[in-house]
Amino acid sequence: MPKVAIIKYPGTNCEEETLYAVREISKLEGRIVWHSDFRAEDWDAIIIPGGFSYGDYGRAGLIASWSKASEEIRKAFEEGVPILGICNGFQILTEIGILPGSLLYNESARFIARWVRVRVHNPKGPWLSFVEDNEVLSMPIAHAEGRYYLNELREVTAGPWLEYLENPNGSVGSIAGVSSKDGNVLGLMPHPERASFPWQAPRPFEPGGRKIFESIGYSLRR
Amino acid sequence: MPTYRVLLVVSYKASARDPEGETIAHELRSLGHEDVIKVRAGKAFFFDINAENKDEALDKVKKIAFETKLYNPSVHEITVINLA
Amino acid sequence: MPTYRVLLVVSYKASARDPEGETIAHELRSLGHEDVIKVRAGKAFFFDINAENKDEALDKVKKIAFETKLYNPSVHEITVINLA
Amino acid sequence: MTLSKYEIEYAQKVLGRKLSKEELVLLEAEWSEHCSYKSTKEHLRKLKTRAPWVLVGPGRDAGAIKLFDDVALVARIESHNHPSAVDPYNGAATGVGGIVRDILSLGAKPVLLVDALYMGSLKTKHSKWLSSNIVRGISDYGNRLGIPTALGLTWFSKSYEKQPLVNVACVGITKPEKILPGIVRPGDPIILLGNTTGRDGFLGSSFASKPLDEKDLAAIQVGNPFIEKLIIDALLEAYSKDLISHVKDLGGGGLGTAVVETAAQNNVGVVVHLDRVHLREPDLEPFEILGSESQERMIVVPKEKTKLGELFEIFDKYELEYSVIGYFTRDRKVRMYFKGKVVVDLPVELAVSPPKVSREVAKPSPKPEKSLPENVDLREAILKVLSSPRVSCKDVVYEQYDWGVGGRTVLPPGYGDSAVIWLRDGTKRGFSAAVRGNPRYTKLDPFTGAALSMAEAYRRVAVVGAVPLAALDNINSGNPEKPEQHYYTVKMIEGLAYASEMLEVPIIGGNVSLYNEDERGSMIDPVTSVLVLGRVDDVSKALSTVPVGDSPLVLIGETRPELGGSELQEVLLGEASGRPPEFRPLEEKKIAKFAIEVCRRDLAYASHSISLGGIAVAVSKLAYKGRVGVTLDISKVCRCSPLQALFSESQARVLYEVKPDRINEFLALANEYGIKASIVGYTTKNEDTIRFLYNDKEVVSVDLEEISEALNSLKKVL
Ligand SMILES: Nc1ncnc2c1ncn2[C@@H]1O[C@H](COP(=O)(O)OP(=O)(O)O)[C@@H](O)[C@H]1O
Ligand SMILES: [Mg+2]
Repeated sequence: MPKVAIIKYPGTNCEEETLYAVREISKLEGRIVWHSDFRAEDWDAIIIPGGFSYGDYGRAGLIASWSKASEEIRKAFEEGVPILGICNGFQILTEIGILPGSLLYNESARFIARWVRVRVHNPKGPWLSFVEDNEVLSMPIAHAEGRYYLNELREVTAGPWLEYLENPNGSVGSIAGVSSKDGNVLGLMPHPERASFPWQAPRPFEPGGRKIFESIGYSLRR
Repeated sequence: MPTYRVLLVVSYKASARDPEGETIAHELRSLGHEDVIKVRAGKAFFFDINAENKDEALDKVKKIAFETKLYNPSVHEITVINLA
Repeated sequence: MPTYRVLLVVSYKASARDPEGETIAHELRSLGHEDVIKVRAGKAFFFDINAENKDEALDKVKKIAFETKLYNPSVHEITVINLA
Repeated sequence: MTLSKYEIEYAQKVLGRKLSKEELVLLEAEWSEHCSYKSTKEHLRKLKTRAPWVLVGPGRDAGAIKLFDDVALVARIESHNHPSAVDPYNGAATGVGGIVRDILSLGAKPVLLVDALYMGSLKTKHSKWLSSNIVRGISDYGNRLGIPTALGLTWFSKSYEKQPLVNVACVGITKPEKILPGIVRPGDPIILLGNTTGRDGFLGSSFASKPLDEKDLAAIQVGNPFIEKLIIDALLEAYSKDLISHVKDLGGGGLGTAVVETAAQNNVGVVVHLDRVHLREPDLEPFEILGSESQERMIVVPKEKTKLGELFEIFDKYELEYSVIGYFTRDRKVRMYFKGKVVVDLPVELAVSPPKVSREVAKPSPKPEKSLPENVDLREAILKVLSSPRVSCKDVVYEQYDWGVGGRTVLPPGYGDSAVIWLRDGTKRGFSAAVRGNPRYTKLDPFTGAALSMAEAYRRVAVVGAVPLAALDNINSGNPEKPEQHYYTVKMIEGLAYASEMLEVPIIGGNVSLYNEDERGSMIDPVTSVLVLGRVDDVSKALSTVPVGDSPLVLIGETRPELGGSELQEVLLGEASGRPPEFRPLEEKKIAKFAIEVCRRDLAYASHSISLGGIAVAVSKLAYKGRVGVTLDISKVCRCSPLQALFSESQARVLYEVKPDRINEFLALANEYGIKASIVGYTTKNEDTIRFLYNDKEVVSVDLEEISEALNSLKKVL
């Protein structure tokens, strides 16, 4: 069975529910891997889950990007291994430089946790194979540093990207997630693993994250 | 080698906006502090660092900040000050 | 009245812990930056403020910081620096 | 120092010698109100604490119940009132840190954080500063731990202008057989794990045992959630490998209290080498090491000495510091050494048994109920009540909390009468938790007020479909040395005892916070926060507060003209008076049973337990949440005046949006349970007004937009 690594740094805190979704929905083998033990060659896909790696000190994702794991993640990236960064994982991917842009402090200067809706544009690649163009997914966000910033937006909007229907944090272009052109690497602030089972979504929301886990399961087993 | 204290401040470039500073300035003015023209917020790091002299201490902090990306040149600017 | 730039830094008192500074210093050292003896983190605010002169600008910022509770005197200390 | 001259003399008489400085520090902590409960112990005995499903009752760091045969729930509640008055950010943050470590002490994984906050009017700079920093402290600390803060309570009143109340609770899960029994044997080594010990927080526990005094600033400490998170992960990993037999949080009283209490519970002695403790400042003196309350530290006793290496490997992986500081002995003495010198040599028994204190109570004279003005404009009253900070939406607070981490949260804050947490174990099982407390009721009648805290939490747990199983209480009141203040403490305990007996819900833990006085020595409004926990068999059936529309609204329970202590009273008169609503345990029980059955059979779309602000608030919140129109006939609520019908805070009532095709079954079920059920109105999709009728005639209507504006008023001030 294809194997998914879920990388854990000191302070990572969404690894268990992410693993649960990988097993129950993607129907893949998943394992939580301590960042310093992570080796690129052992895995068919990589997820960097949410949390507060190194307490978010300095800046979210900064100190995690100093880890030796960064080189391995880059290696995997170059070999075309699918990579998903959720929340802090997205922040880490931008800090490593695998995804463009930066995630700045929310416009409200506060942590924000709430259900949101995002529209998926140009879906492509293993994480979005079950999602249709312009499809709207609901998922919760929970972050302090989620205000996406990039000078030249066309760089990301040409490929797959996610747009908040109601911008909660002041992101430029209401960007909730961006991707590599081929969709192999996806980074997003909303939490798909918290929106994967019907009872996780209060009325009137739907468990929109489920499709991402279904997609990767399908893509890897194919 | 003696130890020097260097202050490094990381703040957002104007292009990236600084909502926190804007909010504070706005609040201060509405509290009656009308002399406050503008506020920019940022993160400060006091470094106690070993170096041969003051200038070297400053340079070392700048170099560390750049190499470790304590600031991200595409969104942040830095202010570095020798304190002692 | 001319406008001055004053930097206000709010950090924990030396007797208190500073988890952010301690973590950063520790990680920087383990990256090989062994000259870093200590880091203390804080919040920085650049004020552009109208005042008669430099000293008054500094005093005004101090007063505002205290009155509007930009820091908590029982745990924080402030550093105020005239920049221009 | 809070140790009295009499207490010092008593100890010296028992010992036949003078106390050393270190012994004084140890007794200062142990005999403080915070650790010894000397003013309340005899009263707390009245609480019902037993039931067949209770695994651990009061007395340990946390209580535990059997939720399912293979799942135990561990819980604890605690206050951090005094530290939060001086440094609201760190005071609240370290409160969260402490409560989480208590859950770890029983070997459980923390899965839910709860905060009950009672804060100032928000009309002064100071109370705004306190409130926003308390919330930020909980947010910054709790969020970093990966434990969802998915439940809470936020109250505002000028009584808390300078002395806020910060009650925090944590719930954890484990297997019943995995609960650490708290047993240590002579010869077992003691490992101190976590943060370095420093001067910060020296004797904070005795600081909590006297009135607020600005000079006490030395006790302030800064929380380090990052270390706490590493401790959580390291301990859970060690538990899963069965490497640990006992763990205890270093809370109030620090190292001294933690080892002495463990020794006392096990009838053994203890030897500690204070010079082996890993320190923050090298020059700490032994009495400081002993009494430091530096955060994020725990003592750990390994299961097998031969596996110490494996345990240390885990601590090293997380880069946690630790030191082996001593061991337990047979001789029931606590002995501490510093650089070879004995600095403490006391019988354990003496250390945990302060001399008895006698506390008087005096009943204050009741204030008569003030009458409401005549000709109150209904529309104005509704909007005023909805925009009261106590009633309006708390999303500015809970959106700063990561309520969803763990993926277990089924009803997030703002979506249900209580939090519902899924076990995420391959089944749909879970638990529910609700926390309530009403200072207005308690001030008018502490007995009823405390009982109603429990009744409301009990009802809210049942309304989402959970079977209430256990409760925890946090008593916040004044100076026990003042009889007219101590009266409230004693009466609140009696009210709790009565409620737990009548509702048949055991109390598995609690906390008493005394000396909550302002700088002039007057007591804050006393209040008891009660957390009730319940079992959920199928989380997918949990009932939310979000209606669907085009369905009947049914009021369950009896509405009486009970406006004493109500929100309406406070909003219109600026002050509450008279008697709070009656506690009616038999009605509460029937309604709880009914509510559970409603969920099991899936008869309703949405529900809201009626409390603060009466049916006017409940119906407005439902409409707001579901963005549906509502028509409500006031004359069907009760045979009283419209004002009473709308704003009475009669307890034991729930408002339901019933599935239209199940209405007959719903009414028949109510009938079967002997409960009053009245169809009082209906919801309408795609409409945006609430219309209030009286005998089919419209008396007032309010637009959803106005409702929404009123309910969002807290955002403008916090
Ligand atoms: N301090 C808090 N922390 C977390 N959640 C809170 C807090 N205060 C209130 N809440 C949540 O806000 C929601 C509304 O609470 P409340 O104001 O008591 O109104 P209601 O009676 O409608 O439940 C509940 O879900 C509650 O758990
Ligand atoms: Mg504790």
